[in-house]
Amino acid sequence: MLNTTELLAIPALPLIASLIVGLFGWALKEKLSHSITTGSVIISALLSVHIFIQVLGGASFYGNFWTWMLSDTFVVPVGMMIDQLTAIMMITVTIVSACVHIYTIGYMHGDPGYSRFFAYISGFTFSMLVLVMGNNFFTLFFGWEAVGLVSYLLIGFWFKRESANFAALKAFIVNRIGDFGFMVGILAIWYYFGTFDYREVFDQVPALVAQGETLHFLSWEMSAITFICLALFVGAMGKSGQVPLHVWLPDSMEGPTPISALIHAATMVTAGVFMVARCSPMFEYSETALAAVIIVGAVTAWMCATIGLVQNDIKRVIAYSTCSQLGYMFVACGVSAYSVGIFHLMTHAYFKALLFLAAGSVIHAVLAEQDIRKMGQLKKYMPITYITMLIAALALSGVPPFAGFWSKDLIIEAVAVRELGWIGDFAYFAVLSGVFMTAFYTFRMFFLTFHNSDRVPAKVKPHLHESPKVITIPLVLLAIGALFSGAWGVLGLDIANPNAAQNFFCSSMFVLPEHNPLILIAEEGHHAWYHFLFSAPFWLSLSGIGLAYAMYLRETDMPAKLAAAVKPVYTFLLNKWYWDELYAKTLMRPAQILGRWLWQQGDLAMIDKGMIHGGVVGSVLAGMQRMRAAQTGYVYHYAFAMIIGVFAALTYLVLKG
Amino acid sequence: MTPMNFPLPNVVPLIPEMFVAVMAMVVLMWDLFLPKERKHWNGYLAIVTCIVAGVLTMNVATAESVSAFYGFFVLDPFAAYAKLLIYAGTALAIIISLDYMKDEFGVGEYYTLMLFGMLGMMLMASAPNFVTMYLGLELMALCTYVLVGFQRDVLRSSEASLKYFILGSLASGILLYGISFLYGVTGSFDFAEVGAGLAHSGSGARFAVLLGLVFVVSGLAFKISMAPFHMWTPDAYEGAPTPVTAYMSVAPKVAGFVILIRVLADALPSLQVEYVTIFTWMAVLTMAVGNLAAIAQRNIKRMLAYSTIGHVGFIILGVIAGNVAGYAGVLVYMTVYLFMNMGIFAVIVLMRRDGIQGELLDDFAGLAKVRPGYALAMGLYLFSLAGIPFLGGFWAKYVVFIAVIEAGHLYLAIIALVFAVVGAFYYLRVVKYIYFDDKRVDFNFVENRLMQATVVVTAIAVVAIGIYPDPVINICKAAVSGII
Amino acid sequence: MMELNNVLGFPILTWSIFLPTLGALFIWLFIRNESAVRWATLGVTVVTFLLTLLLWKYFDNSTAHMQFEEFHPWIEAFNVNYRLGIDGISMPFILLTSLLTVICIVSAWDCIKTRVKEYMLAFLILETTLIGVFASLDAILFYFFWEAMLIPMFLIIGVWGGKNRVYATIKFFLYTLGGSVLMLVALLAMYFKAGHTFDIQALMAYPFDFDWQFWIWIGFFVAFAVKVPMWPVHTWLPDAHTEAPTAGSVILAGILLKMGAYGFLRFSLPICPDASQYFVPFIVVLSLVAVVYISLVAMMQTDMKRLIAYSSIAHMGFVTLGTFMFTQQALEGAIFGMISHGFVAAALFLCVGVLYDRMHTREIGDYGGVANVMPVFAAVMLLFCMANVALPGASAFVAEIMVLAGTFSADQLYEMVISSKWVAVMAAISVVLSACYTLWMYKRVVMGDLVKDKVKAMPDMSMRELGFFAPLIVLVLWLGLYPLPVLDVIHVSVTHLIEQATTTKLHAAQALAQAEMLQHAVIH
Amino acid sequence: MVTLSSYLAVAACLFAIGIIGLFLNRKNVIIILMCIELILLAVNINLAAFSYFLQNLDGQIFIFFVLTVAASEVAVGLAILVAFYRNRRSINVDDINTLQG
Repeated sequence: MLNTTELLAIPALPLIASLIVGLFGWALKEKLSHSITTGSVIISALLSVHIFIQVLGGASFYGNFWTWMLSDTFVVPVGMMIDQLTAIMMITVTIVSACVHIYTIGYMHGDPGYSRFFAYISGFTFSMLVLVMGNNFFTLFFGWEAVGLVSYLLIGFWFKRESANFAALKAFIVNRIGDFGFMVGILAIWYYFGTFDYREVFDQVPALVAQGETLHFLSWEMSAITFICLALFVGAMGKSGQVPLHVWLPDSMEGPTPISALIHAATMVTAGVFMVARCSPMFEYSETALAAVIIVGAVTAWMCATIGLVQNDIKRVIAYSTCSQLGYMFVACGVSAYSVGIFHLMTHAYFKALLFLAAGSVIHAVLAEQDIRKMGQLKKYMPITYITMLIAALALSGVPPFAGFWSKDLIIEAVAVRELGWIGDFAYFAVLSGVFMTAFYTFRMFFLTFHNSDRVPAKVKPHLHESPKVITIPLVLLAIGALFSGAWGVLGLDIANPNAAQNFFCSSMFVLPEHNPLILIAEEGHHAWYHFLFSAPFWLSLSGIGLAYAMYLRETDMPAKLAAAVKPVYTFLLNKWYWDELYAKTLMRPAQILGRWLWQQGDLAMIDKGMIHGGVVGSVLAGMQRMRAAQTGYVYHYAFAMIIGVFAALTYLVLKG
Repeated sequence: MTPMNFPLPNVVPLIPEMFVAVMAMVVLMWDLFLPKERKHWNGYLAIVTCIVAGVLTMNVATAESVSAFYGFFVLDPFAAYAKLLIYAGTALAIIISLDYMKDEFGVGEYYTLMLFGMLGMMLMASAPNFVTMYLGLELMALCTYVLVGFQRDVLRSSEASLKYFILGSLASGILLYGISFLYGVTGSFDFAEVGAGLAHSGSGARFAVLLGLVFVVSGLAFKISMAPFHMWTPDAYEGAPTPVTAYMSVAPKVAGFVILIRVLADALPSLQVEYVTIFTWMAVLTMAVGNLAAIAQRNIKRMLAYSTIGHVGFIILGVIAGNVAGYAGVLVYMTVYLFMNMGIFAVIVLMRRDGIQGELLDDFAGLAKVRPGYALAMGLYLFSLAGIPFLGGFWAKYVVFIAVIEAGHLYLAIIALVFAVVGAFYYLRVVKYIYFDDKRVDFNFVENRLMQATVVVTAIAVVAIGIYPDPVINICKAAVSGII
Repeated sequence: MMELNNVLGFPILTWSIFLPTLGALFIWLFIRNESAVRWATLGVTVVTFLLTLLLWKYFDNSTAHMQFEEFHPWIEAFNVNYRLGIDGISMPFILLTSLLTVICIVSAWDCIKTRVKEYMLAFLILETTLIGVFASLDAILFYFFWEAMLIPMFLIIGVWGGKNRVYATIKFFLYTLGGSVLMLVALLAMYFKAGHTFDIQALMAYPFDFDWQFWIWIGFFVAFAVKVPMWPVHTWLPDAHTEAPTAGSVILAGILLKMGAYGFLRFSLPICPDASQYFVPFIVVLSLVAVVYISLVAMMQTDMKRLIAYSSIAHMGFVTLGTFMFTQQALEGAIFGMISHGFVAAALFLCVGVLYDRMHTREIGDYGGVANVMPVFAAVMLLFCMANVALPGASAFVAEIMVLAGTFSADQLYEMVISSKWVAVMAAISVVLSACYTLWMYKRVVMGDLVKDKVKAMPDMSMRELGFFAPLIVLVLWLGLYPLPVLDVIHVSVTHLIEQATTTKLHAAQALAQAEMLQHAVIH
Repeated sequence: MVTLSSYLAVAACLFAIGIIGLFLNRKNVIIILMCIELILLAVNINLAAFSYFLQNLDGQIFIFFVLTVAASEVAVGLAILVAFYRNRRSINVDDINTLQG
């Protein structure tokens, strides 16, 4: 068993730091603010590593701390579960977070919201840790929403910028759409299993599947487990920026760059993958859900890669790359290679955070310019940034022996070995072509930034310099991760090993034997170290890099020509497949029009004017007019009314008998 | 030859009536000897008369029903309680008059007429037969005709009076015509005997009976302003001097309801099905007329006239119910109504200024800022009239509604409640003027301690009855228990 | 004849109810100075709050019986009695009322400049009526307080309200009055049917046959639906909220709306269980309309208060949905939702009030970039906006998820046209919609650059303002993270209520009818 | 032998004439007063007839009350009329219309 206090300290430290800095930030000096938060997160990271080492040794933890909600059978505890999956997430989160904290000290220096920013990112670290460390779906959901909140706050960090505010709102609402699914999933879990606890739920899954529980909606029928998995997956799609809920992720780049690195690349957006992996005992029993995961992942991986090809904003390129890589992770989960998905998550966290932080370093240097067309030849000004970014780019492109290679290669192989019909074929095509595109756009961005011609505006020129140590140290730290985490995963943790006893992950994720791609890979003997030489991805990524080299370093007029030649396609990609416009036209505008219509026509016209003023008040007023009109003031009319009254009554009674 | 038996009639139950009659004449005589600036002493004398009459009534009344003058007069708890209400109504109206009538010509006659009118109502309340009823009714009516037209130089006052007179006479004629048929069928004017006679009347007399019923009921309905016999009410209320309006709005209604209940319960019980049918229609019509037409009014007196009509529509539910709770409900309602209405009129008169008389709703605008006390009292009266709880008006409605539901007329209760909501609107509108609006014209209040005390007392009564209505309800129940 | 069933040995409910009135009388008669009036009012409300805290302290969570009962004959002629008592369902509302009144008084401290004394008196009277509603165990007493509440509220909106206050307040008054008269008819009708009693517990126990239940239920429904308010009788609420002074909106949203749902819990469900079951689809449809339709309408509002008012309607849609699901979670969620909404909506209205006090406009378009000059306010408002969106950690989440859970599992109990699972799914759309309208408003008001001169001059919140937000912040978070103390209070009573609401009265009614027929036959 | 119904018929006719005259007449208020007298006369005839045929004196006694009251009524009525005439300078029925609505 692990030490409870130590476990509690890991999320608690950032929380306390965040609260202190958040509530009293106005009174704290910059130095104190960042010392408190950064210090606490570093301690958290160290503790996480300690925990991880213990977990490597076979330790685990499972326990509840208190009851959050309770109503009859609706029991919501707050508890922790530490296993391999959690442990690897913990170190990833805390280490990246610690690097980002340090980086932020330099990056945000002098910003009026300095301590606020630190409060947010510490708070984020806490939330993310809750998300990964919880032992039930509610704790997961709590962290899930909390990270969403912090993400909202951080995207809108520069709240003076209209675009940032809009992006924040968009991110929150799109995430809420995902949360809607997640919530429904949780409800269904409670309904069918009567508990939220991971272990208890997972233990009951086979029984539920055996019962053949189904759900009906009008004439449509699906099995309960599929419903649950799909609903949960909707949540994952929202958080992890999968098509069609990916639109918020590129826009979230409005936030400060450290945030893009921490939240929108390394940690939060991968929560969806984590969730699917965590729920592997459920997904495994639903072919439909797995197919949905593969399709969504593959579509995202491919589509976002195509968009990334033409973007000019350095952060947006990386953002689309993030979407695309998340797609890879989902594809991995979809083909039941959960451990590989998580492995890619981890490597991706390091190299993508590095990529972002390096990009941030560049942006910092060129005075907040993000357009890669206005950069170039920065290599000579910022060597450390250049080298670290190169490492990250190679890792992302999947060039051995960098981290990305190990994980991405495994994913592609896993897709390749599973016999999944057209879905499998499509996924394989998507991930393979994705590799090529990834390599191309990464190096397009890289070459345009650091090589190519010098297009930096003259007034920015004097400011060009290498970033201070506080920024470069995290880059170097992450570069180590980007270099070695892949190899460490395959060679150290033995992630590709189908044998549960040796594979680091196998006891924390459940895979049906007939689904397990690792077994197939092992059978085909693909795990030999030189194997990559005989596989497509390696060559595809090299050719991608080569093409980028050719187009942006050799034939520099080619990109323009090419763009002109396939203008419709180019425009289509440049406009991100018109997703935003589609949503604006089909969802936002109609919702607004409908809302206004319901208000004006429904509430004001129909209910107020029609029913209340027209109907009730109108008839009252009409009656009033009639009554007034009867009161003519002429005495003979009055007398007549009396006589009529008398005779009417008499007639009535006589006729009635 | 047997010796002539000539016992002295039992005059004890009539002592209050006699006292009032005497005092009315005393006021008239005393007036001749009073200097002009002390004419209002007449008013004090009249108030004292009412109070003493009340004390006398309480002393002579017993729990039993006492009959006198060979069955031409009856004093039972029902009559006694009604008389107390009548005294209270008259006394409050006189208090309201004190300042208002100060400068009018012939003040002495004014109080005399009020007392005689009150005497008429007292007779009505105690009438066990049609003759007494008719005399009381005419005495009351003739006095009120004159009172309405008391401001002889004001056109609308004399016009109101004329209208009231013409229609009132017509109503009397209708009533008498009906009485004549009931007499024809049963050979008696005594309620109980008529009741017994009708119960045994053959089918051949059916038409005459129905004729009598309808005409009698119509004649009485006129007095309590039920639609369609209500049309004199707004005009008479508006034209009459405000204290007279106050006087007319409560006391004659009490007398009217009492006599109506007596006639229905004693003389026409065998025709209950028929009269309930008529009253049901008339009640609905009355509620509609009163509550709807009131919305349009800008003159508060006219509005209160319609409001009275509306309330009559509610009160009549108690009559329709025809059970103890219903009749008690009528008394409870009248009791509460007495306080609410008299209070409002007191405030209206207090606001009287040179030329303008606090009659238009606009005159009330911003009252709350100038005189929060009056505003509070007005608010209480108005909410009470609207039937909102913790005020007496709620229980008044409650009692008649529960009675009518008990009698099985649930739909009537629902209709009535709907009209109660409509009615709430125009009371709220007055509250709006008082509380929400800003002052539009300058206020120039009459400072009269007695009237201010009236306001305070009525307001407290409205709240007190609202919070603890039990005594009033119990007394009223006890009062009516004898007549069923 | 006073009967007490009370561990405390003194009539605490009576004191809680009438202490504010006594205070009002005292202030009315003896205090002239405006600031003394303020302090005295605050004192009275605080003491009342402390008194109601005793209720919580001595409340027995383990029983569904009424506690702190008091009995005194009131109107013997109609068997109307002064009968008080609380159970787990009503107790939280009494605390909510007494707390929010304190906050209202503080919030109105400087904002109300005209007729301060009358304002304070109105609030004290209002508190009496509100606590009275929740403590009454006699139907007529309930109705008495229920209607009496209209008078102070009418004045509060009408005298201290905004531009269009007269229309709003009269609309509010007539709507509510119109709704509740039918309840009175239903009560009176039941009185005769159930053997001349207005005792709510006796009425709960009396076996009404289905026809009776049907009509009684409708009578109640009209009254409660107007108060909740449910679509389509909700249109008074946006107007009333918009025009009311801040504290008026707070009370309106915080407590008045709850009276309607409380009425469902106290009357409709236990007295007419069969009719309630019968009407479930109807309520479900109206609730879903409230959630979806009203949320869309809320999104398009340009007036902050109106937006929050619509959001209140949408949230109350959740409450009504939960109320009629007859599951432990849904009902507890509904009750908890009311409490939570009491704090959250109140706080949001207070937020608007803070802005209104500075700029005297409620139009969203007149603001923008408030965060630049009022960072503390921005943080506070963000917290409550997020609570309104029902983010976990805020009390609203607990309520919402419990209602959804209860709804999701409700079809274990009975068949419906479509499974209650899908009802829950549709209701969950509010997760998205509430975020849309709340955060869009937040974005337009608080975020953005400073461009408007008027906004630039706005000072941040004062300590007084922070002072009345502080308890709300604490409560919203506390109830969001650790709702058990409140849920514990509710549990047993809700279980009892469900038992009442799901036990059909029809068999007993039939037996009773047969017995009566038999008796009839014997007599003749 | 004149039957009861004959008397009643005569009374009814008088009553009807009185009523109809009351609201058909748009000219003179005096005529209204006369109509009212007619109505009361009809009542008296009724009472007298019933009294005779029922062999009951009560009716005839009542007639005296009615007559007395009618007399005073006319007196009051004329007085009011005079007051009205002084204000309005007309006794035209159509002119009694300032109060309405």
